[in-house]
Amino acid sequence: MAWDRNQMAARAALELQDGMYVNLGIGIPTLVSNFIPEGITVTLQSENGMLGTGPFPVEGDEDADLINAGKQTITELPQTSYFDSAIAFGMIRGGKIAMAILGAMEVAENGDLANWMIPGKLVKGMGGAMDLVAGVGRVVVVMDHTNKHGDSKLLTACTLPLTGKAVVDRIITNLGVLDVVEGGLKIIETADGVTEDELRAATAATIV
Amino acid sequence: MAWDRNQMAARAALELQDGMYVNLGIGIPTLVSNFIPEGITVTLQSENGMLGTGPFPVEGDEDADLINAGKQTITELPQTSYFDSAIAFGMIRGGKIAMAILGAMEVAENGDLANWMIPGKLVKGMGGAMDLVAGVGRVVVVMDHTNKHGDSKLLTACTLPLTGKAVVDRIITNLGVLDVVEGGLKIIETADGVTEDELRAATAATIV
Amino acid sequence: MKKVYESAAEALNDLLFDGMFIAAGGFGLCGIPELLLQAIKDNGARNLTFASNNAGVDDFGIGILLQSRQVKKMISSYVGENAEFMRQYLSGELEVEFNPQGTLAERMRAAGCGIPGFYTKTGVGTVIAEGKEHREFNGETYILEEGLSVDLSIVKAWKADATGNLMFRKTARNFNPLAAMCGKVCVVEVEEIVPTGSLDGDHIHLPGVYVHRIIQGTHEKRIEQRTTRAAA
Amino acid sequence: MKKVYESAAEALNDLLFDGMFIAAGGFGLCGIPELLLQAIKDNGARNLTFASNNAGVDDFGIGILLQSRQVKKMISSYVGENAEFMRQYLSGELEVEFNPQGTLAERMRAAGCGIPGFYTKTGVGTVIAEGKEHREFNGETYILEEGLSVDLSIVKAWKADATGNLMFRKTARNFNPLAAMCGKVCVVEVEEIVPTGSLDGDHIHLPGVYVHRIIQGTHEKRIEQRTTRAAA
Repeated sequence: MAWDRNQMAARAALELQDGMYVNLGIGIPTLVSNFIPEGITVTLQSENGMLGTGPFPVEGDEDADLINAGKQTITELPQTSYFDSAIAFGMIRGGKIAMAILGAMEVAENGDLANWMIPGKLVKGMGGAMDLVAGVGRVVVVMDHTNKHGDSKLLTACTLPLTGKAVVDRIITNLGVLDVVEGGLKIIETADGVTEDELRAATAATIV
Repeated sequence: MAWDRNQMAARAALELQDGMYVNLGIGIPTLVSNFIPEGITVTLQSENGMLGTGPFPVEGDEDADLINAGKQTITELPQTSYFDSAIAFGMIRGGKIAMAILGAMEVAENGDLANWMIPGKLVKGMGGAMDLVAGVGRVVVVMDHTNKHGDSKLLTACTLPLTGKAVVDRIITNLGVLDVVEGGLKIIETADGVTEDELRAATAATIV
Repeated sequence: MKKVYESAAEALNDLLFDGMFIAAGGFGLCGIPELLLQAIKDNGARNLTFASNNAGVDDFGIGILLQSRQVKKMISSYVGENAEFMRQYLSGELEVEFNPQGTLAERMRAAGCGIPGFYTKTGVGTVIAEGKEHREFNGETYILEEGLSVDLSIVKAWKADATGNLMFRKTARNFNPLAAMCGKVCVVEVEEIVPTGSLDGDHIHLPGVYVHRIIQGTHEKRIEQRTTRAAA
Repeated sequence: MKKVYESAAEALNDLLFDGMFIAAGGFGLCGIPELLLQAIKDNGARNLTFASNNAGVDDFGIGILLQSRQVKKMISSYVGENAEFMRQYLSGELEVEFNPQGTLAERMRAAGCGIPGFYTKTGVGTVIAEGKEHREFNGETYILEEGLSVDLSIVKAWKADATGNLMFRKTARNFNPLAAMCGKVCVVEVEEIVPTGSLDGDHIHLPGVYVHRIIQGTHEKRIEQRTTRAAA
């Protein structure tokens, strides 16, 4: 047993606090917006120039001028504002966005993050990921605990080129939640039906 | 005989070319807008955040939210746009403003300009003058040729703290027009009834 | 997350402390946070440093805090309209750091955008450049200027919604969005709080993420130089 | 000073030359200068370098210039949607310089604002930082990034007046104002040229001083990822 994608997103949504401005990455992080706890208002930033992203449009309401950073058609909300990319990243780099929830290929026990390239494979570019991890107040990674070969994605040191150095605060995987602390990773909780021993066994990084 | 303030402003207005974006300083430069030649459209920038400044309002139409850089109430024109001070000076520093017409205390023969402070006297600050002379495409100074003691304001070297180093392109005084060139100042024309000898005699800077 | 406060005092009092660093919007008396300045005077916080393009006049704007001797230092570009300022400055009671106006504006924006330093041509060869790093780019000399981060931003806008989205009006925009960006906390006074959703997202000058507290009030909006022409 | 031109070809042809450096607005296919890109293809100018956040798709946006082999180098942040791009990149026919998205945006703005270099935390400790000056401010490490000046800016806006004042629409703004700032010459395509005076000066996103030539045209505005939800 472990968490599925929706359960991971629901767990990540518990990181949200009332009034927060948050940037959600592509993939599982996008699902987080479906699980925002009752009574909490968060404003989602899209780094292509929008604060206050709304849900996908109903068919027929798609607007070519209104997309998110994943290039998907979306809608606006009453509080939505638009701005250029320099301001979008100014607010990211300037620490005005409280949190980013992102996917990853690898996370190291010192908080290093790799999520933009695999040498020898197709390189598509880092997009806004390097700016986000360097600038936002808190970086939460949501990813599977192991890769498709069963190897841990939580490592003593990243093997892939970095997106940012010592930038990750918390990791939420299908097996549980870990924080980056002095000396390694600390288990915060385990997923439903996962024991701490199982989580340790699946983790290559130092657990303190 | 020599030019009066309005004649100096009229002469300075001949520097304007169709389509130019221009910043006018306080004093005689402000008068230049009264002499814009027929058939020429220039857009005046005010560095407090406005492109396309209009004339003073008629009484009763003053708007506290609509002033120029001299803090005078003004009006807008059909093409007027507003922006913040970072953009106002971004377009100045970035060379988007073709010309500034400014007053001066002293100009040196290498183009050094002093117009913001007299040591030991009241210091009011440089305002936007340093940004303007550093950033715009062409700097034209309009000033009296001599100070109230009759001493030349065109010098071999400035005695006052500089606003900018080697920034002045042309000087228009009550006695004539001079350009900053290799080796000194070059007489372009003399004012009505002023001889070249009179202009030379009134000038401490090297004339080449 | 409530951003709307009842009064300038309520919005400011728990934020103020002696010796703090405040950025204020406005150009001359145009677009100055007049209600928040009055609340700072009423609060009595002392030894304040202000980053503000100007210093108001004797009895309006930052001038009222000079009269009450609450200001230790000004970072400004032009301060010519204030006799009390000049008296304190010349007597050494008030510290002044002059910044070129565009440098001051860009330093505020830079700090708000996570840029700790940038190069500019402005001031090269003048006293402004003394002690600053000089560097060549493409054969031209530039100096390094640093971002200007402050404890508190005080800002005047025209309209806000309850989420903090702001619109400014005409040349009252000036330094206000930049002052808003560079503070740890930003408090804004507006002429009108409008219902969320009534501002077009394309017309918003400053997104709500920069704004922490908002008050609505009545503004004197004093005119510094009333100039008119004869009616046609 | 006439800024309005009849066609993309008329607006561009005397400006284009082989080997030139062009900045283009747009994010994905949203807000791209599609008519100007087509005119560059028709013109045939070669060995072009483009600064653009993305590279279009195979048959739209900058993709059409990749197919015609007119592009020598791309400065971009994300180029994942273009098979021909990948083929040319992997075969070494196309040079690519990756910039973090926020760094690319700020480099364009900086150049337009007379700032030849600025410091940022983005990319510290990554390949992006290699060879760049590192510097500490307040105990944190930053790298120096340089302004990005180009020969020509091509931009898509929503509305313009004849003096070049621009309004953008929703997220089609993105890189467009920044691309406009960093070019020696800026050519803009819009959906509608409106009478001068019909745009509120407070709603103008980019003042006309940045805009040299304008054309009006019909835009396909292709959607890259059409996503919808079930009607309620």
